[in-house]
Amino acid sequence: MDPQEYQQLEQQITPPTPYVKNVLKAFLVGGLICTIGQAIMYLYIIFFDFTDKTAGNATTATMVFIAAVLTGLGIYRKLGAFAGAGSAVPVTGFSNAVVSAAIEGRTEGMVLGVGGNIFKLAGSVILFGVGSAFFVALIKLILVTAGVVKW
Amino acid sequence: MLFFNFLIAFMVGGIICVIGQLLMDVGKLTPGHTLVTLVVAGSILDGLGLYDPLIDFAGAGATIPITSFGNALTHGAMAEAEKHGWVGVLTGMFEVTSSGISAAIVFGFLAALIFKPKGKVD
Amino acid sequence: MKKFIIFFFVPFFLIGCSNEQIVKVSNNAADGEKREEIENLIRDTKEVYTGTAILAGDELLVAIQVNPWLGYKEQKVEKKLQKEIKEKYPDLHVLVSSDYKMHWESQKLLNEKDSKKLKDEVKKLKDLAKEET
Amino acid sequence: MVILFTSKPSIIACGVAAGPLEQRSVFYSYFDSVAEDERWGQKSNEQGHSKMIQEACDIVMEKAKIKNLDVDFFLSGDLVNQMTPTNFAARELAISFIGLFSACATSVSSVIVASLLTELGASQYAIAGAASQHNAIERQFRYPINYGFQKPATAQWTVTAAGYALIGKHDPNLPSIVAGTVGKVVDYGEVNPLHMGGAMAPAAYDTITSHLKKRHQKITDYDLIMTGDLGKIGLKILKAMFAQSGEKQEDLEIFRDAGGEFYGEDEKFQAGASGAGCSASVFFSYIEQQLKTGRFKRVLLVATGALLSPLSYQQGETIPCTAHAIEITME
Repeated sequence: MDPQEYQQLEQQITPPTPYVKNVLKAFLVGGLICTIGQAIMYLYIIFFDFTDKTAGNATTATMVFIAAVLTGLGIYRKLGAFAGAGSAVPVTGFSNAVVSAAIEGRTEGMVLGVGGNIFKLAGSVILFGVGSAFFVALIKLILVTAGVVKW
Repeated sequence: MLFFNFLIAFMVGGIICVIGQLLMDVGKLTPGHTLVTLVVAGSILDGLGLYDPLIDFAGAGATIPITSFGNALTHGAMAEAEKHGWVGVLTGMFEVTSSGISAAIVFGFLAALIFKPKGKVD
Repeated sequence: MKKFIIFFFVPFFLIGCSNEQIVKVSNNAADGEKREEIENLIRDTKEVYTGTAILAGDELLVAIQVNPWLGYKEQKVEKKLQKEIKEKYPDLHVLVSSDYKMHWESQKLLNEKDSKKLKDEVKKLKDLAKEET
Repeated sequence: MVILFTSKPSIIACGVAAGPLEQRSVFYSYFDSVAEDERWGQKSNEQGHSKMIQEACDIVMEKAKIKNLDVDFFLSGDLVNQMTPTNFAARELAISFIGLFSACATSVSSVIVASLLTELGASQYAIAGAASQHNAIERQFRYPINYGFQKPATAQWTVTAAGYALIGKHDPNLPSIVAGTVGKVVDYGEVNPLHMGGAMAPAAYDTITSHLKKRHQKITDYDLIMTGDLGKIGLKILKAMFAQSGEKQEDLEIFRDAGGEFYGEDEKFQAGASGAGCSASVFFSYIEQQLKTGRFKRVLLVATGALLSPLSYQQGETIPCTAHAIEITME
């Protein structure tokens, strides 16, 4: 049996990815997390001196905090196993990536373990976020300077 | 009417997550690649001036997904670039902040002090 | 699955049909004509479903809530209305805001009788609205 | 390469130590000790891993009523970088030690080496086996334990278990090792580290067919052919490969997989168990005891191993795999 034949056989037997089920789960859980975010945002606006604009940061921080606790308790892992992108894409998933890596590094000490590992998973998100922000701003500036678009 | 704001947040947030799920399942990307793709997408959308209307429309549905992280960073960089021109693109990089990152660092550090990894299945 | 679809699409129709606007202007304003005109200006902005105008001396705060499905136009609607009111009353310090905070707080101010306190509150809200992240 | 052990070294005693989650294993009742704490009271997972290995070896020696000074060789391996848990356990055991790495196939490769040393007369007693600790391994090969990500149906759960066997001179009342096959490294181009069964099945097929051919046997000459940790899906693939090569459907029932059966039908574990401790803990408890009671007369134990590292996977390499087999009989 050559590798190509084998891969055919393997594909026949391997159960297919349940696309529809996964998409539905991601939609429901992702949507629910955002709805909770929306509720927290309204709470901040109603009970504190926050506006639509300024409540965003407080909401994000609160969501991150909740996700950090859930990660520590091992609940976010279960949620992630169920929802896939539904729990990974919201900022709570970013929190999960950072916090889980930090907890894991504890046995190697605060500096080398926690410090060195905390961005093991989330580091690429930060790198590409900052990097693309730089290039997008640069391109926009060039276009504005050339008079193609306005700010 | 408030109900519809929640409904829109739910739907838009859900749809962004679905895009992420499709990137993973159909595009066969790792979670890391998926998140990076979404962050860059958020950044580009902001460059095109489309992310702010999305936030106005969907509220938390647009600010909670990781795409808003790219948006926030790009926003900061562009605001500086608008004010200070070429230098601003660089200094903008030091101005940009994201509450998500700072919060995650602080809580991650605290969690590391409290919790231990446990290999539980359920 | 069918129920699922209905659940998500019925609201589209519901919201598409209801065109009832709730516009309130604070009673404190002495000038009745001004009140009516401001009210009409808000009513003419079709995207708005709730508008609250608080008039305190020369301070005017217009808190609007844009139809959720047209939320993406929020900034434009805000600017348009701001411009309209400004043109009509150049001597007023106007702020049109679609922010939920403004909407929430302005409801409380509708029946505020003390004009001094009202003016302070409006100023405070305007400062809050200008705050960036 | 098939080796015949004419002196038929015997499995004198076995010891299995497992973690708390392994209480859910269908083989639970065969294990010698199950810990309450997945870290064995140690500070780190790796230290707990080491402690677990020591405990399993202590059980082996206790059962055989010997001391560490009586043991000539300690042959073992695990999946952590540079096998430090095994190395540290060897330090405590103070037995001449060779570390072996064949990933999850170490449980059998160590027995082959131990049998060779026994056959050679160099060893009176040799402890052979392998171990894995879930937290330490997952962390190294995949994501932090508390990171939430979706596992496909092909994913397997790394077990926390250590299985060790004491190999000594032939004893007619005990299960004896009559032949062993050292597998080649086979790579059919699988790249998905969450589909180990699919990557390893060809290696198992290759090793089993070579063994049968050299020994002039059919699969039906065995009471059982048990693979290490192909998982439920990997085992199906292996059976399909034998079906394609002309084996009868009813004969394929002879194939079983330790990993696939380990946690029963619990769907939370997806395709089943994996890890070096998976095959070791099943082979050196359940299988050994079934051989002793005479339920099985002749078994072929095929431990499979995926020889990847997180680095090789990230660099886009395919997953090379191997499988080692031992043929054990009971007179």
